[in-house]
Amino acid sequence: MHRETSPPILTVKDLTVAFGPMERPARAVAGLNLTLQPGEILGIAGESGSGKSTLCNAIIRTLPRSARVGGEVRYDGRQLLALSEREMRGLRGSEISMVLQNPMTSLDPLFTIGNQVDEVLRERRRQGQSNDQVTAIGLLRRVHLTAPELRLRQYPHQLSGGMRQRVLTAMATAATPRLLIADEPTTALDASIQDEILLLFREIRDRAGTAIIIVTHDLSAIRRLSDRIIVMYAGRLVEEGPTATVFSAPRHPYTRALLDSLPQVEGDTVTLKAIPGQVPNLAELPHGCAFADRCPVAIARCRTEDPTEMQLGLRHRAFCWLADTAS
Amino acid sequence: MGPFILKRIGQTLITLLLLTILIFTLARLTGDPTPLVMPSEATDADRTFFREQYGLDRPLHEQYLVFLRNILSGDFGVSFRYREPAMNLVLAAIGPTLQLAGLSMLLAIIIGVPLGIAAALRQGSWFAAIVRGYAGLGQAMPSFWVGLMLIMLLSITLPIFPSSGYGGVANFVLPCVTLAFFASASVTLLTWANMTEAMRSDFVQMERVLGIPNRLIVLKHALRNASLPIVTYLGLQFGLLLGGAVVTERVFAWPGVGQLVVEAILNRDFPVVQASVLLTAVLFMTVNLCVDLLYAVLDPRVSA
Amino acid sequence: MTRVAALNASSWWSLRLRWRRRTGRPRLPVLSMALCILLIFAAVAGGAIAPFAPDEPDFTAILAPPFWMEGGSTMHLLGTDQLGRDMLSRLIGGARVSLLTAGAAVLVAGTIGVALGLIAGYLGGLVEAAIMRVVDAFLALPFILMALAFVSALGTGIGNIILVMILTNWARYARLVRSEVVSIKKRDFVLLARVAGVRPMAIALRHVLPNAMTSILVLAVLDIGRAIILESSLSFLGLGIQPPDVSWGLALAEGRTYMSVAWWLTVWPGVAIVLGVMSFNLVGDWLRASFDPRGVL
Amino acid sequence: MTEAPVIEARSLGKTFILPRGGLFEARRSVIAVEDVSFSVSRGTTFGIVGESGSGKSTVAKMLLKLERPTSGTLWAEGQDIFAQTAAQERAYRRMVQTVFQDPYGALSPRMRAGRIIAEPMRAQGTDRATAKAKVAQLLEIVGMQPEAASRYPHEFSGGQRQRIAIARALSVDPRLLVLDEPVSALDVSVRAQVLSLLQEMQARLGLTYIFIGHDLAVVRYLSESVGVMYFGRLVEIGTARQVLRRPAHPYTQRLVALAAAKAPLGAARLQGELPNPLNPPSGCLFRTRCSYADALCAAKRPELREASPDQRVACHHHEAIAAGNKAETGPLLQPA
Repeated sequence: MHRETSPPILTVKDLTVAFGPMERPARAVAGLNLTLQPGEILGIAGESGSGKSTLCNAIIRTLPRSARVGGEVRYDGRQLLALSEREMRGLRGSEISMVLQNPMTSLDPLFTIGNQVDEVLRERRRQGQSNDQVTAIGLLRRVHLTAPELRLRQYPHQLSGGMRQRVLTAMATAATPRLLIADEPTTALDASIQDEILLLFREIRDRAGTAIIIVTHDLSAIRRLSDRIIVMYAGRLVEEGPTATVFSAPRHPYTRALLDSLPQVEGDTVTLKAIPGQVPNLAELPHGCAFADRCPVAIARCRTEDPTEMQLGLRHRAFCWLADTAS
Repeated sequence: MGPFILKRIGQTLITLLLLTILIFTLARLTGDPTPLVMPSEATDADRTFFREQYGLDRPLHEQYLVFLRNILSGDFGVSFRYREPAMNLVLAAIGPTLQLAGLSMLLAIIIGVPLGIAAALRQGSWFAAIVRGYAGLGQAMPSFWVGLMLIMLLSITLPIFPSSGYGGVANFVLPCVTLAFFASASVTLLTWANMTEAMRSDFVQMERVLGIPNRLIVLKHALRNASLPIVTYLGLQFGLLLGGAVVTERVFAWPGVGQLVVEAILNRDFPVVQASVLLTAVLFMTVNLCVDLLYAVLDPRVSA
Repeated sequence: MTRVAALNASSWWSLRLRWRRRTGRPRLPVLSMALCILLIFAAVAGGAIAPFAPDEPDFTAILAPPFWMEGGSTMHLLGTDQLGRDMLSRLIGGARVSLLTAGAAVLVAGTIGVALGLIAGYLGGLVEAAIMRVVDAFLALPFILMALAFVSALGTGIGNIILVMILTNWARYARLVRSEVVSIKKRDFVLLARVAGVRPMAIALRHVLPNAMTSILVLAVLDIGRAIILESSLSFLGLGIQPPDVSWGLALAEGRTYMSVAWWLTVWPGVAIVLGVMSFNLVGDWLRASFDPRGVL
Repeated sequence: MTEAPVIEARSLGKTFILPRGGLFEARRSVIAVEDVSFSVSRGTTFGIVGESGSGKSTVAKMLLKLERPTSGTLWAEGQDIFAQTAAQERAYRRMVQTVFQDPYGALSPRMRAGRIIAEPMRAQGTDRATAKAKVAQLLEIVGMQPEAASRYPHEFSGGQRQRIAIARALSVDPRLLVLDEPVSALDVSVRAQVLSLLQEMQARLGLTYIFIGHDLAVVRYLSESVGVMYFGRLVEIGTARQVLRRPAHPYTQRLVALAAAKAPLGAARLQGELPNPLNPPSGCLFRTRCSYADALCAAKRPELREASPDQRVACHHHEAIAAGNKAETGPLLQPA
């Protein structure tokens, strides 16, 4: 499914998002680079405060007005950060779309599902992104919602969380966007429903070649769905690579620690290793590597110099002074 | 929808019943009305006759039941002053009051809702600061003073509008503006607060990332959601307007319930006071009941 | 019960206020706080700072205009009324009555309302139903009319007016506290206190009340403004404070007759009411904004 | 000698009565918990697994006496906890404590950490000085600085708050801790910290745990025995080793397969969602989502019966499933 040779659909270059006072900014995203190929599924992993949601909102430009954004976000060659709000609105939903974390509150409680799906469809038709053949029922069928005719007449509160997330996904993909961003799309759902939603995302990619960015703290979701993974810590990218490679041979100590902190089952015993300490305050980051204070292998250099990118193989990189030595 | 409304109606009836007890107690607190009503030269026999006629010699709970039976049949007694059934006096006065309150309400909504929406969309701007100032003033200025200032400016210094009276269109201007100024302040702030909250909700964020035009997001989704608490509040606001009307009517010599009740209190005309208070309460509670009905229609979650 | 978002102070408003504090520019809350303190001072100090006694006539200066106008003098800065009484002194005297009635209404009514609301919300069941129906009955009338109903029974004068204000106000506190309690008592930390074996009374006082306190405090401060308006309205109607006591509303009513010749008799008391109400309202808004940065209580 | 179990549930049930739908409609009721029985012996952990709406939190609330069961009984050290005298109830409040899911809601925002931790002790009559000394000691045990006692909840991170909640729960030297999803709201790395802490506490103080969760790996980390709840009923119960490695109920099998981190997406599908609680299916509650369901499942509700020495299961067909479909489920949750 990957078109490695085609130009990337999304390039993020040196993206920085800062909040708070100028003198002591909190950089929720600091100098981040990434590329995304058409039809690729990219997983972004990180704990709360790692900046993964801020990154999504920076791409689709829905950050609060107090955020200061620097760098470049190129979608299909266009610098999104330079577009007017009006031009951006033309892209949202039709070319770049998004599914939010909380399906329970992401639908307007006062209108029927049919009304809200129709509203999106009308807008897509107006933009020439869709035609009369695409109907609300068809959209709901496509996301495997049971009894779609009935659902159209129902209100959001009459649907379960899983059903609502399907409806939202249907609305987000009404016009076959080329990039779909999913911010913690399964966090609020039960395990059995989570898998169904993840499968739906894969189906959308396979059918329409939509590139997908899925942001989650659930490592197993990323492992099973995405082609490539980015691990973020304190606003920085710490490791990037093909999913299988990163999960089997993580090279950044944070990635390793994160994987180790999941319960490991060996025979009859279950073990897990906790990471000591806690996530640093973004406004008071120490010099050097942000993870140094919690890192089991940190050396003196880690506390003085920001680690630079270390190429570790085909499309696998890590920001750690020891990435090529330790294992 | 059924159980919700039935419950509300039940609550309203109980509340009304309690209110009649309250009014009855208040009426008894004032003591024996006999000396007030009877001329000073009346004989003791006359006084006893009066007490017996009005049942004042019976135990309190019996008096209350009589009172309740009478008001249920619309009999609040005869005005001590006008020698007319109190009920008729109130019914005659309620029309002008409703006209005044209703028109002011309309005006307040026409001014307040758009101001509130616009301020919510321009948080932190100069425009929002000005709206805030307007609303702050409107809340702090007592309506009788606004009325007096308007009279001073627009009927004494510049004689444009009549300062008092009822009948012509011009008569409506000053009282309506007075009341609407006060009411529009709260409507503005309420719309502002609820629009701000609605604009922050997840579904608005979702509509944004779906590229839905701003106009639709604001006017269809955010406003409809914000309107639920606004509608509830407008019911209460109507009560405040009725209250404000009492004072405003006094300023502009408007022949409404407010004027009637103040005169009645000054003249210790208790049947009229009781009739005015109870009928206003019924009116107010009916309005709020209708608002709740409307709420159930607006919010599909209530009917489920 | 439907939720009505707070009337005032959006979060952006509060952010602006905070931002101004950092930049050290004069801010509305400081100004209004100062005005509140000034009012309270005027009310307490009263006669000591007023140039004249509020009811002391000066027959040499009847209907004297404010000092900057022709015929005015610096002896009576804001002019005098039809009996030659000094307007400034009357305003200071009025501040005392307004704040006394408003303060009593808020303190006593607040205490009664909070206690009943706490009981209703915490105990629930029949007790709650009974208290809340009584509360509804007291709120079934627009508050001025309710006050008038009480006045008609109790009569006028300062003592009765304070009583009337308490009777018309307590129910609002009860309703607020009850709804706060109902939501707070479902929160985890209250359940945990029950698990810890803390007695119901202690839970109500230690967990529920402190968490409801911010909204109570905000309501109380905003209520002072409302109470000032209520008292002055009653006095204006001739059903509140009676002469020889002074009150802003009463002064307004008395000055009304001379409106076409002596504007200061109606303007000054009005300005006093507006400033008084507004400063308490602003302090209330500011309290609300600082307790709840999201702007909705 | 057989010691009475620390806690024992006998056919525990809870039915919630809903408000009347209309004036003339009958009151509707929802069965949140039905016929749940288990017993937990000293120093062990019993895990309760289920999805949202399975009734597992209602069981926790009944254990904590925050809800009264509508049927069945709960026995703590041989005593019916819903037939206690006031003195007995106070003793029970000392014996059992809890940690909830939400680290933000669990601490009263207007109390300092020290007072929060001391509250259960003070409620049990410990004097101020003793309580204060104990708070310092408890903070150290959960890995925090003693200065933390004078700070307010909003000054702590989620993980720290959960440590404070644990310290508070431990303050009255309870013998039983009811842990209702204590790590679900935490980040992965913090979760590991809190889980290790809980395990350490159990080893050190000989505590008994009831651990409620939806993450099978986490439940397995702490639990010796485990019960799986579906729609208010226990569908499978036994040793964690057996139930989570060789599940016998089709529902448990699906859950276990879903939890296997290395299983490819879609390998185990659990279609459909929980049935409508107002209108539950006849017979076996899981039949609407079960691929083995037949007429018998619709006609008769299965009772728990022995599937192996360490395991009981409520399924009419578990023998057939075990015999015929081993390949499909297999030993899951195994490292590659």
